[in-house]
Amino acid sequence: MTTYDIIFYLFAAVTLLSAFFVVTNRNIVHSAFYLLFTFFGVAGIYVMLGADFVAIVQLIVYVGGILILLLFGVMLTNKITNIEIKTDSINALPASIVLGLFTGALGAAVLNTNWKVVESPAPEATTTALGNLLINEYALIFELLGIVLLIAMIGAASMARK
Amino acid sequence: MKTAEEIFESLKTKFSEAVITLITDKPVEAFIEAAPMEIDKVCLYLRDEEGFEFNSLMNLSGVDDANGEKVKDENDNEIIKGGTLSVYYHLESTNLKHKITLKVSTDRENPEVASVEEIWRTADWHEREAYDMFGIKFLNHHNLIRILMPYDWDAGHPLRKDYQNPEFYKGMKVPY
Amino acid sequence: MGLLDKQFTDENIIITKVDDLLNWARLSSLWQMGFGLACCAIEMMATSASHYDFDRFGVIPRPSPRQSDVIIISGTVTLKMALRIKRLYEQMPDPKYVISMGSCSNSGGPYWEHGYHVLKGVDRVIPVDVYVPGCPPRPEALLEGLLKLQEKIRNESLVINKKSA
Amino acid sequence: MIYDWLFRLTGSETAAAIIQSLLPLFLFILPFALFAVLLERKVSAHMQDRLGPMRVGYHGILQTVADIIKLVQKEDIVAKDNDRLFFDLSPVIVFTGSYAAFAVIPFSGIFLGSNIDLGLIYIVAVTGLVVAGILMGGWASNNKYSLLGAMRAAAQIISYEIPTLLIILVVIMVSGTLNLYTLSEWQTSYFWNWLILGGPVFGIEKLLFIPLMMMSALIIFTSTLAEVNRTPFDIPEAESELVSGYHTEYSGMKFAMFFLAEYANMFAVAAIVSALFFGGFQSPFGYLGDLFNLPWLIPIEQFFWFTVKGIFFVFVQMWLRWTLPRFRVDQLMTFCWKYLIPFAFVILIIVGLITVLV
Amino acid sequence: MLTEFGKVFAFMLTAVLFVVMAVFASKLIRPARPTTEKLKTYECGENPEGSPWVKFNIRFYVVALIFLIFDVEVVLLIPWALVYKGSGIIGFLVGAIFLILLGLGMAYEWRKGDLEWARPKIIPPVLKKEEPPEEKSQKELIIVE
Amino acid sequence: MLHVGLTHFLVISIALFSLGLYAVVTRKNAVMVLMGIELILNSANINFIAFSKFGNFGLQGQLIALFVIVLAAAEAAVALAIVLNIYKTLANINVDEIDSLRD
Amino acid sequence: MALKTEEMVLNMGPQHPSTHGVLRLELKLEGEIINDVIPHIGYLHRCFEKHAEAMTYPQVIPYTDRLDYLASMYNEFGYALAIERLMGIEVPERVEYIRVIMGEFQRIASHLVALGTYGADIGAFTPFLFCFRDRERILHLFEITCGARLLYNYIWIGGLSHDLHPDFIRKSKEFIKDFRPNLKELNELLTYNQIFIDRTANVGILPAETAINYGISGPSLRGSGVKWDIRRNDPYSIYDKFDFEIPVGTGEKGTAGDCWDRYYVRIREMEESLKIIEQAIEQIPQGDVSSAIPRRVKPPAGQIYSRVETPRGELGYFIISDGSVNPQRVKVRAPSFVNLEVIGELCKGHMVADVIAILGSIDIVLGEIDR
Amino acid sequence: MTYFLKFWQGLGTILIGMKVTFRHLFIPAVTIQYPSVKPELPERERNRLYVNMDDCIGCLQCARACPVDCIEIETVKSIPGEDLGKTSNGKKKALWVTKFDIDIAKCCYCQLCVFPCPTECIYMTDVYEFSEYERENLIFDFVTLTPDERQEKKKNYEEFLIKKEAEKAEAARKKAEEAAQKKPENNKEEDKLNDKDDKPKEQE
Ligand code: SF4
Ligand code: SF4
Ligand code: SF4
Repeated sequence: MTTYDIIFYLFAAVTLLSAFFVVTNRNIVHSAFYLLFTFFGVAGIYVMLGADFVAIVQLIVYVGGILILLLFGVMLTNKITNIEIKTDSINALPASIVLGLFTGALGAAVLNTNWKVVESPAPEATTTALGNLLINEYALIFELLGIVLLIAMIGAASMARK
Repeated sequence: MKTAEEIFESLKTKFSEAVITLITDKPVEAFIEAAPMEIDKVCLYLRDEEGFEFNSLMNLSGVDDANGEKVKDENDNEIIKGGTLSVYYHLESTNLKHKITLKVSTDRENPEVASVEEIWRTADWHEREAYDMFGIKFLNHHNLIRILMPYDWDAGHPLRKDYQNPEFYKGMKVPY
Repeated sequence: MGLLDKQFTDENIIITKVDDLLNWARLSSLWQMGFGLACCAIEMMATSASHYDFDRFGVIPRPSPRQSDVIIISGTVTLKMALRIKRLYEQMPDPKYVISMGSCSNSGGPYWEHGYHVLKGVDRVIPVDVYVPGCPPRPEALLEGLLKLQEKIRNESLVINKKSA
Repeated sequence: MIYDWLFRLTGSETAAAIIQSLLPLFLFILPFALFAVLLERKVSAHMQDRLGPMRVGYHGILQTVADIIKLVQKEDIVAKDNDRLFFDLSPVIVFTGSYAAFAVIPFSGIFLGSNIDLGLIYIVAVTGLVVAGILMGGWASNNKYSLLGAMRAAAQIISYEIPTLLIILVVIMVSGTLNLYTLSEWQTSYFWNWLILGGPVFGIEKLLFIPLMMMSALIIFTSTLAEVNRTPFDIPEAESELVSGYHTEYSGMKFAMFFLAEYANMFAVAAIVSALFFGGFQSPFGYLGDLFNLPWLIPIEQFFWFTVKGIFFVFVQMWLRWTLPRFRVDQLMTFCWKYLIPFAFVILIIVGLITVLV
Repeated sequence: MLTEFGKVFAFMLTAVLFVVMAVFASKLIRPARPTTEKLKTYECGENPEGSPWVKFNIRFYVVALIFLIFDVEVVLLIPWALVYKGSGIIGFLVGAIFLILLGLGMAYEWRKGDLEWARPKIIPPVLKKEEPPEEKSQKELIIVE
Repeated sequence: MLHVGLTHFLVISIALFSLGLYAVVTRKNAVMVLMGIELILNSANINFIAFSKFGNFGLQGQLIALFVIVLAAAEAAVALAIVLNIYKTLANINVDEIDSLRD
Repeated sequence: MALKTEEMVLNMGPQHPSTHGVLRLELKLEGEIINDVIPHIGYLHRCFEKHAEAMTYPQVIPYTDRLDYLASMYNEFGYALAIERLMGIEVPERVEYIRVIMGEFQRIASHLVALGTYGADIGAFTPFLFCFRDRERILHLFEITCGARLLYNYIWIGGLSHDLHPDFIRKSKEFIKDFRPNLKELNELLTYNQIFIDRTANVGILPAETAINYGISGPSLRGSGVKWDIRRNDPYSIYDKFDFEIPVGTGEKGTAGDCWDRYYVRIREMEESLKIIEQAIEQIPQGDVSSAIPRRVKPPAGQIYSRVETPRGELGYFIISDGSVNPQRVKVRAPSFVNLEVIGELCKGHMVADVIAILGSIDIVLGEIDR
Repeated sequence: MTYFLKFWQGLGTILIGMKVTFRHLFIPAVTIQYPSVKPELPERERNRLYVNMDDCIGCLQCARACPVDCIEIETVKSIPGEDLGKTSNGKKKALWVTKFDIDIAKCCYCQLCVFPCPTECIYMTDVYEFSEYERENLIFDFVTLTPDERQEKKKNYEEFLIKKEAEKAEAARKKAEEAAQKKPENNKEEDKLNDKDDKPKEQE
């Protein structure tokens, strides 16, 4: 086991454990806080996969943005005044059985497939390369994303304003 | 500018002598004594009538006249029976620059006075204070609760002359 | 169980040294709870102001009791306020100290006789370490009280029955 | 690089990394925080015609040491209604977030923790951790002031992240790099090459850049100031309203951690400003080491200059703090959204045009 | 050889360890003397009333929302900013259009007042002429609990 | 099997996915459902990037992950706005109780 | 944007850095918007009126000091004046002059505290300390005269406890010379600071009509543009001999009657006070300060309401004498008590931070509110 | 346009403010470094009270003037034959002061007790440094007599009284009825006396 592996297992553990808490914790604020660790762990995994830019974007957008938004959302929509903010689970048992089976199947598939692994050498400057891709090949999508975001902003804001 | 006598003269036309009397025998200031239940009408008139325009209530104070008879109660504390509590109103007109003092006296056992809180908003706290300190009940006051003493103070109204301080308050010894 | 909860029965050089260090730190950094009651509070503010400068002694006002070490009862404690003071005092983390500033909080001061609503001395609700007399005490007097408190802290010890130094 | 040297010394990369990561903490942040707290008290005192700490050590130099030792002794209160786990976690996360920023700050040519390519936005990314930590602390405290303070702090920090990001974008456009070290190197020695004076470009472009860059520097200084909650943007902990904001309930060592994080943060943002616009570790007048041909002197000089610049900006932060009143929360937001962001936006577009057209 | 990110990670670990160690060290020294009052939530010396967690200003949410979108857009622009010079005017235009969309959104929010932190128009307290007390049929003691 | 390779990342991705799905399926609170969706998106991203590294796709995987993140942000914003709206009108965000949207 | 209203009750005080003492404000909040403010007072109720009934007339003076402890001189002044009117005592010229000088110095000192703490409330700490630095010099003047820094027991019925200190005139001239530039500096540092203006202008607007109905007085009333000052409108002592302006709020930076106006009226009042002091120092006659002090104060039975303009507004003493050595009733109409009443009205619709700005601009002293 | 104007105004006023504070950085501090530098207090300074017991004639004027009632004095008449000496301004002392406690923790430093003193023996000093750890230590006892002496004086006077009583007893018994009638009149006269003059009143 190299250091790389150890760190990988660390991140994997952080991610999965916290994700587990997110899903199972009955207090929604706790869930949201655990989500922080999940996102952080996922960012770590990205880094291990050589996607440093994406990792940082993950931190900025998920931890610094979506998480905060979720927290604000939770704080706006839940009354802690009368009841503990607990969120109920429905059909927990059947869901877990079905999902367990599903996961097992997927896992088996993944493990048994002989993936053709061509380890591409980690590019030195992902950001530049991404930029080039963005400008040249995906320029249209880039603009489309701009429009989507514009619509999302206008839509969400006006909805929240109502 | 109007003196107390002039004001009294013009008031007399509106209110009967039963409601108001002019008292001049005390030194320094003459004042008008009114009936406790009519004081709000008198005040409203004084505020709104042209020529008076008493738009400001400088001061409102409760007074224990201490003119009842002193008796001993069962615990040998001196208490006052009978007599009156009074409320003084000091009015002023900032436009016409004249002042007047009104007084009402009310029964000590069941002191009730009409509230002027709606006429001058400043009277709100003054009246609450008078209630707190003397137990004078101002009728029609919207929020007559204690103001200076703790809300749960149950040992009476401290500025009455026969007030007895309790020994303990919430476990704290009160006297020195 | 922290070190400060322990009591040693015999003195030795390490404990004395640790004692000295801890005491030194405590006495040099007395954060005061920013809290004034009456006229004395004005003199307390004057003490923090430029002429007397509480900061020289490491005293800075903290708004929250959770971060303060010393509460200066500066003024008249009324019955209505007493329970709040007790609560605030309790909410401070140990080790904590109390300076009673001025006649009023020492004993009810000028209000001790007829004050039906005045607590006759703050020591009836919380333990006082130093009494600073005055009405109001001069800023210097408060500083002197603080020095007295520092002296007291300097003599604190983890050792029970420390031999007098 | 220090790392290589350490690597050679210890022979293990992990050990080297650990030691290296400890270096800024013990060599710099702790002494700096101690120094900065004292500086703050001294600066404020002298601005107010006072003296500040005088009695602990010579002119009070040991004051902060005493403060820390005292905080160690203080009881740690976790109130009944507090959410124990997150209450304890919050200082860890906040401190980690602030401290992690130091990983990429180039103290000098050889003394930098990690030379990642994305240094510039990495710093922005870790502030996200701080926000989450603050919200966590505020929520776990179960206290109205704390929660309100935390909400305000979060809203404020994220809002002011936008102008910061926009100005960083400007810097990227001008310099073409995201790497803080490269950026500092790029603004080579001598102050006219600093970005605030247009950077190491020449001709009409430089002239056009100068006012824009000055504006940019102003904007990023202001918005980073807001991100570390300093006056006039200190409403989250405005003591005249919210007692002391999100750390109202914290006592003892955990409070000390918030405290430390705050001062570490102050230096971090000062470092960012100086690295972006004021040449980072570059000396303004060339190096003595070059002059006398003593190569080993250069890193030391660089460290010196970096520290000087950092401390200067920290001083400016303090200076502002003891001069200005604070904003109200709506004004703060207005200031960000209606002044800083549009300004930064316009600058961004103009800079883009200039770089393409000129 | 550790990667650069490895070093960053080492930094974070150090920070965590430092805090944990510091708090632990203080645990060795500090006293623990809890009392009921001490464990109460602080609220200026009053007994805290109600839970702290009540409705917050919706503004917090709207700000976070606008921030999120902006954040994402700016982040997307970063790779572009690095390379646009290489592609000349076209490269710039790609980003510029994106930027202008961003600006449009911003202008819209501004117009709609979403950038305003809610601060209702303040009406100074003006006296309303109240009913003369004669109108009130009888005087009574209003008892407030 | 200890040496970390593609499968490891895929397993993590699957685990995350299932957890996310579990949250979506079982939790009543709409915000919770959103969190589940975020988990699922994250797991997808891990897949993209893993394949970008281990497959021969160059950087496109990363780019797509980037797009996903952007869309996730947009989605979160809009979805939370909707949740908030529903909450405002119904004072309730339990997904299975919100059926009055029909009328 | 109306989510379902759910009020949050936030206590501000009694221990709070900016309630100027032990006031407790119960804020009813919706988000950060104030729905209602309920002041709870009485945390400093020291039973002054009961004490006054138990004391002889001169013994009341130390207690009047402790009402408005930031302006003790003026409280004594008012009380002495009331008793003198009740007893018909004429006081010597010199006493009147000294009283006016002391009173105006006290006004400056009190305003300095008000302005300084106001700055601190808004978040600027340095002006606070500058103000206290200047105030310290006034306190020194008081101290050399009567030996006390805060609570003086200096103005007695019919006279003064001490004559002026020989150095007094020189030192006060020095002070006035130094103080003018300092005042300018304060203006530069705080008054015209844009952030400060933004925080205070158009906040807490108090229209004149409402102010009068609420009985507001002093700088808070003048901030609303009402030219009402008892020193002018109902002159007492020798105020009619001096030439001074009555500054009123004009709405220079916002609307008349806002916090900034109330603040600025105080700044300008300090200048006017300096003017009065300068004139008084010029004209002060020689004489004895204790000749009119009665050996035994026993006013005739009767009642009087006498008022003076303290730094906070109209301080009235309503004294009923039953002819004995103890007053039968002393009621104090404390300006802060009345001024504070309006805070609930003023704060409606503002934000939490504005409450502090408004409260500070009213400038209350709990000692006289609770008495 | 106000948009930009406000921005510039803000910037300008901030700079002006910064100039002011920067200037103050170099103005020497006004701080008095208290424990090492003790300011000279003006001569009228009002701090801790001091009583010069050699001059005190036990007339109680100070205790009566005090609004706070924090002076407690007990006096014992001297028995004939004892010489208590004279005060510095020539008054003859006739009373032993066996208790002269000032509770400095209650005193409000108003100086009202100082003026009526006929021998000017109670006055305020400039001592302000007397904080205490214990509240009891703030009650100052000024009597110069030792506790034993005080007891002795009291006893002496009591014995003297008893002797006198015994002597008077018979005479009193004879005039019992008369005395009962006279008493109120006496009191009234005494009151009048007090009104007119501040003559020291004897203490039983
Ligand atoms: S001791 Fe004196 S100065 Fe202090 S609060 Fe009491 S009365 Fe005021
Ligand atoms: S100074 Fe005042 S309070 Fe003190 S003993 Fe003398 S008269 Fe009494
Ligand atoms: S007034 Fe003077 S002489 Fe008389 S008892 Fe007091 S101190 Fe003694």
